[in-house]
Amino acid sequence: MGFSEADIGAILLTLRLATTVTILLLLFGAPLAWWLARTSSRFKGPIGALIALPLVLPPTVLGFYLLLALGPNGPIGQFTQSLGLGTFAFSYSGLVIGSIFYSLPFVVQPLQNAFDAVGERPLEVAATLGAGPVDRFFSIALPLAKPGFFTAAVLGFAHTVGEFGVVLMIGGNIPGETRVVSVQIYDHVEALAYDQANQLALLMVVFSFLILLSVYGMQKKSHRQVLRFSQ
Amino acid sequence: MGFSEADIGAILLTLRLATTVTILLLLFGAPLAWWLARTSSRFKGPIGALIALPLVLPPTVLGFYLLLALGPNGPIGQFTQSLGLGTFAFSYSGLVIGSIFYSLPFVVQPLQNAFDAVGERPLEVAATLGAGPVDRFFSIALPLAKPGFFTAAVLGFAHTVGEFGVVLMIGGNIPGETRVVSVQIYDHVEALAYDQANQLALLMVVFSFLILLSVYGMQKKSHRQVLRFSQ
Amino acid sequence: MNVSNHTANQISVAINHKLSERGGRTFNLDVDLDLPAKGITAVFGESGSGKTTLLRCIAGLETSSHGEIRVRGVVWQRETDFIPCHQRRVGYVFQESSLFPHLNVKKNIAFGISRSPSQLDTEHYHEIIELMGLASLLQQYPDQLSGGERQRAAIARALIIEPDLLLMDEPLASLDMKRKQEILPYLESVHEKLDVPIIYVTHSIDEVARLADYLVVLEEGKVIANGGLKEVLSNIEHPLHLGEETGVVVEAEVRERDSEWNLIRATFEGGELWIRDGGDEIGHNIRIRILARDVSLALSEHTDTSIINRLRVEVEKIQYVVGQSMLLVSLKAGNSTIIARLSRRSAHHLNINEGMEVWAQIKGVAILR
Amino acid sequence: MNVSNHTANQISVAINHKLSERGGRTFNLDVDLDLPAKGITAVFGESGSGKTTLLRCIAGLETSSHGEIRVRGVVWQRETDFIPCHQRRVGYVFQESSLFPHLNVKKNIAFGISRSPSQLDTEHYHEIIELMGLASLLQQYPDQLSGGERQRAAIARALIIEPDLLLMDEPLASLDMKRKQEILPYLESVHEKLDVPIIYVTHSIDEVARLADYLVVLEEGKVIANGGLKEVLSNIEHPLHLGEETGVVVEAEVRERDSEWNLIRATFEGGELWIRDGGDEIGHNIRIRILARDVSLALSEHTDTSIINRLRVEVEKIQYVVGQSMLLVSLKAGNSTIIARLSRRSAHHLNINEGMEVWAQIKGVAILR
Amino acid sequence: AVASNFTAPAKYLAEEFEAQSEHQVRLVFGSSGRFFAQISNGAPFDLFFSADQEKPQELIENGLAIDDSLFTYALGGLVLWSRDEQLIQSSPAVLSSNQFSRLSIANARHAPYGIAAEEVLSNLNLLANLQSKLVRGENIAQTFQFVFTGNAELGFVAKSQVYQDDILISGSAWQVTEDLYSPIRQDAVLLQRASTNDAALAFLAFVRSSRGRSIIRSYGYVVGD
Ligand SMILES: Nc1ncnc2c1ncn2[C@@H]1O[C@H](COP(=O)(O)OP(=O)(O)OP(=O)(O)O)[C@@H](O)[C@H]1O
Ligand SMILES: Nc1ncnc2c1ncn2[C@@H]1O[C@H](COP(=O)(O)OP(=O)(O)OP(=O)(O)O)[C@@H](O)[C@H]1O
Ligand SMILES: [Mg+2]
Ligand SMILES: [Mg+2]
Repeated sequence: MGFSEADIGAILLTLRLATTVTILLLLFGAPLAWWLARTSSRFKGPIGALIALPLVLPPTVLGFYLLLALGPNGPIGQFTQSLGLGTFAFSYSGLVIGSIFYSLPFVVQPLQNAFDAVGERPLEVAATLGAGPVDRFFSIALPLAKPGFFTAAVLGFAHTVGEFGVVLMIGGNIPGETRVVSVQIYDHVEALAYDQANQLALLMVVFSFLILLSVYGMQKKSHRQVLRFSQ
Repeated sequence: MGFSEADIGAILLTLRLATTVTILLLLFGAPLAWWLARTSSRFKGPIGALIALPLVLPPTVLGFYLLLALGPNGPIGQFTQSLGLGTFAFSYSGLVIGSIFYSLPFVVQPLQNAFDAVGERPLEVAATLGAGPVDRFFSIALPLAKPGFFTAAVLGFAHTVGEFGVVLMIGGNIPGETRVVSVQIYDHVEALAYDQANQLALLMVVFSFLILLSVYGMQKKSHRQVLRFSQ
Repeated sequence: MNVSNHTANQISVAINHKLSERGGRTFNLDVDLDLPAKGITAVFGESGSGKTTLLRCIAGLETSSHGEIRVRGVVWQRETDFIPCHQRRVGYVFQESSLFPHLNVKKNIAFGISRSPSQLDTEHYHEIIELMGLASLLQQYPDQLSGGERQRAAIARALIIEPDLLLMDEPLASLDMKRKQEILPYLESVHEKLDVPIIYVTHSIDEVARLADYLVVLEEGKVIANGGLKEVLSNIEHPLHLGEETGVVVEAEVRERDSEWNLIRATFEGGELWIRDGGDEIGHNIRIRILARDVSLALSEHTDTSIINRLRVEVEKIQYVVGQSMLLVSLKAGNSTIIARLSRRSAHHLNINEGMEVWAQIKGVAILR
Repeated sequence: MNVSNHTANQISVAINHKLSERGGRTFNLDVDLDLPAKGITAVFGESGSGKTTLLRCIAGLETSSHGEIRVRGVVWQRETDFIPCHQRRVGYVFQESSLFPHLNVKKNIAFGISRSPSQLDTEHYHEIIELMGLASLLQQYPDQLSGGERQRAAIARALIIEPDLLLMDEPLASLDMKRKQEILPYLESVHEKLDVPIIYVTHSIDEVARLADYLVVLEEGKVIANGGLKEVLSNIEHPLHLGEETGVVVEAEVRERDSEWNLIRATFEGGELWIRDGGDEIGHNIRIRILARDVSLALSEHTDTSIINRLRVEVEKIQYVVGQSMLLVSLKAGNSTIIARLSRRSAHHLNINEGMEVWAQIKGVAILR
Repeated sequence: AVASNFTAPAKYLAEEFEAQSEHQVRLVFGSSGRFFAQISNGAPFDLFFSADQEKPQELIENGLAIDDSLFTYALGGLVLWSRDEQLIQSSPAVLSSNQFSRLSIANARHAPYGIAAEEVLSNLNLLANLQSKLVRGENIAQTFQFVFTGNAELGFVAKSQVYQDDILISGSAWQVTEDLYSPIRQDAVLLQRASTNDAALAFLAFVRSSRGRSIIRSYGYVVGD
């Protein structure tokens, strides 16, 4: 199969983007999910719903409003400009921001479930052994929620790779910077270059299948019949 | 706010679609997730990965290939034609099929996690009380996995509402049949009718927020500190 | 179903089951037992000896075990035949509370009933609810109960379905003594009234003595002792480390009631004993546990002590145990054996020898019902 | 930190905590206790009496409890001050095994160590590992252990960090007798060697007698008895339903060793006793439990029986208990009280009256170390 | 099926047409590439107003459209536009200045307006220099959005998007002279399944009528013959 240079550039860019976004999402998502799993604050519901919101908005629409927000007159754009960063639309950073926003629920949901499933008892035990809240989070909640992290990472990564609407909207299709694989395939389809589209899509399918498979495999191995605490 | 007749049609169609798809997804997804959670078959990994695949494919691309498959020359199209059903592309049924395919991972993942979290013990206890495998599934696994069902239903419903690429591709944007809200908003945006787009998008945001909120609220209430079995 | 006569009154369990643990250790349960298909068989053994594993194999929860299991002539497992757990008509009380968290107590109990092929007897139901002290807890969810309350509900759930074989994995371990004392009589009456054989795992020799007809002792997955309760307990050469709990069990018949002092007189093969009146009717058989520590020996009969039971016995065998200070003496009282524990110094002082006749003094109050 | 002298040797717990359960029931723990800040305080009570809830309040796990908790003058809780659990320097052994499933035994234990402000003594570490029989299990994960093995690891984990206050919630409930017997001496030596006070919840009066210095009895969330072990146990008017376990605890001093018979002679305020030699050195204090059922009375001294301990005592009080056939007699032996249980018939037969002098016969073998 | 750049005039045409006949028109807007794929797979469309010439031609070759119905319904006008009223002085001068960081054009791979925009830039010898400042919209609508939202200071958009009745609606613009790019011909074609559909034929006729042509023209398109 012959991939054009543009195809290869798109592939590399996609991998870089998805990796960056996944890492950032896990970093931000974990504390958020933790908070959601344990709080009994009345903001829990609204904030949970807010995080889930990108799910229900069509990506292209979401992209359009993100474009407005990131633009020179939008709130985010005003802010980034005031920091001397210029505007983020049509840049890799913009793509990262958009993707984070868009994929957040895919990471927070499984993490929150995993934290829920950890239950109260292990944390109480850890407290009696001198572990403070932050310590408990890192030493108990995180490791016990590990299967949830796998799921979150897969969903986050995958969704960023497959993301399209938002990227199309705020990316501006700049080779090497914002032209990711999904956009490239779309381009091929629109240009009736079905052969090239097929090739790239096949690559994407195979690659995606393989990472999913490896993660599922790992999950299975590391998944010891998790001992649960009776309450 | 004045919604055009077309807008209202799109809204109703969207609700109908999302409801249908969510119900079907829970029906199909639950046994599938159950199987995935409990099997130690070597097909577990590949099938899990296959189900997750729609996540990583850009929706428009996915839609394109679904279109090919459902079309008169595609394998599914050939099959449905041979049954005398015609082709499903550009029809409500086609939309339902496409959405199910696309949203499947969003339902299977949380269900699988929830089933995993049920653990072995309650099922063993049920077996000693005379419950066969199917009985155990309905009387123990399902109720204990209830929080997972909430999550699955929210994600499934939401993702169907927000779905866009697939619907646009295989739905063909036919008013009253396949023109759902996301497509309608897209149309408005494309037609530079930003006002109408904003109105509809706002409605969608508010509505989505409200259902998400109510489901999150319910989840909180019904979520008794789930007693876990020690192994 | 395969029913063959010669095994119709037996539960035969010949099982080999390997558990390979990470870290290289493996545990191998390897037993070949013929147990009576009535009464209570106690399985006794240290922590980690494989008691729970044995029950799981019998229940069909360990699907990879090899061997043969027959319960009253019905094959539960043999070579490639493997009747799954839910078709085994088995009741199981787990070591830890195992109530369904999404059902309240009432529905937990109803879960078993609605799946049981036999008809529920309402009286039986209320009797058990009452006995387990669950009447006021029926609407509670498991997470609203204390550990003991949960276990009581689990016991009721397993009892109520009248299974062909009841497996109990330390069912009383999480209960306090008072509840234990309340539940034990019921387990005894299950024993008498229902024809259901029970395999009862316990750490408590007290429960063994009280309930068991048959005793199996496990060590590291192997059976190290196995037989009728009386024989196993009265064997003083036995390697059971029962310590303070060493003693025998005898069956006796109630002969006389002394209402003034609330005592009954019961006779067994070895003589007669005065026992606190527990309400048993005259002519009934009762079970009496005589702990070795409660038996003292005297060369002559003393009538001015508070010890009311004195038996003329013959010294059968002397066995040293626990350190060097104590010894066990088995005594022949008619056809029964009782065991006395005394200090070596006393034995020397009294010049106890095998074959000698002595008075065994048994504190009446020390006799368990 | 607030240290005030008059409470520096006390643990005061004045707590009111409501648990409202669904189904309308509420449980209210309402206690006001001053406990000694050394030794072992046993908390005894029926299932559901609130023992676990009390420990949780003390540990700071129930954050909505009201009241005041001071441990050796340090305020753990008072009005709006609430020191969170992880700052309380408390050790907690939970009622159910509570090992972290993602850590092997070694790392479970290390978890506490690395968070403890005090330096780990390697010898102490190895001693505990050895004693709990964990050396070969260090690499195992909790799901590879039996219930008892898990609990042993949990006990080691809590012991090893040398907390200011150790809370144990029925730590031995899931252990078999042999392991219990192995662990108990260690708990005793924790008691002696370490200055850490222990609050010990148990169902077993045996453990109470063996370990406790102070006893708290709970019923439905209220304290119904509370005091030094000896006083609480020797009060025969007490509503404790100890049944067979009724008895007293006395402190005695080892005076003489008889190596030939492996016995020691110990004296207490009420006289002297011959006891199986447990290796205690001469001059040491030991604790002896004398069960009421092991004490018989005689009007004259009999020397031809295997009962080696005989004390001249005075009948102090007679109390009817259990049904109508038995009674408890408290006996004055010097300044100590011991209790005998006998049948009413015997009492009548011997014509026992308050103030009368009799011989108390105590089976030497019945004395617990 | 109507190319999205022709959305507004198509709606207006349909309205007028419905007013004067008893036929109903259902319009579907979108990208020509997608319509091509959908028509190839059996989409129930009767007429196809493409944004280019190749796709209708290809459909005819594939036997999905009727050869003799093919005609050019509009010629798109290309405009360099900015929201900033000062930026563009009705000339391409701004393109060689440093007054902007982003220039929005349509994707030349499949959007005719993109091809035209690149032609203009290369004719002005600016293509290479401006390469790093280009952002590409997937279609002309998106290209317009980039400029409209201010994320790109200026861009080559369709005249129909910023002119109404030949008057600039807002911002500043330069109408690119026609010698700088080859004409953007937008062809329409009757699809095979509608070969006997009266309504479709009537609508086509209306579009070609003088009334139809003047409507199209009023949206900034050039209409030939
Ligand atoms: N799932 C398992 N995989 C491997 N080994 C196991 C497993 N479960 C238990 N074991 C091991 O098998 C042995 C027997 O365990 P089992 O639970 O049958 O003991 P037990 O006699 O019931 O002990 P306890 O009285 O503590 O409940 C133990 O050494 C334990 O470590
Ligand atoms: N989370 C809770 N919410 C409401 N009530 C509770 C809760 N946990 C326990 N209870 C109730 O409080 C009472 C005391 O429970 P607790 O667990 O303290 O008893 P316990 O003395 O430790 O019993 P056990 O010996 O069975 O462990 C019980 O009646 C129980 O039903
Ligand atoms: Mg066990
Ligand atoms: Mg408790």
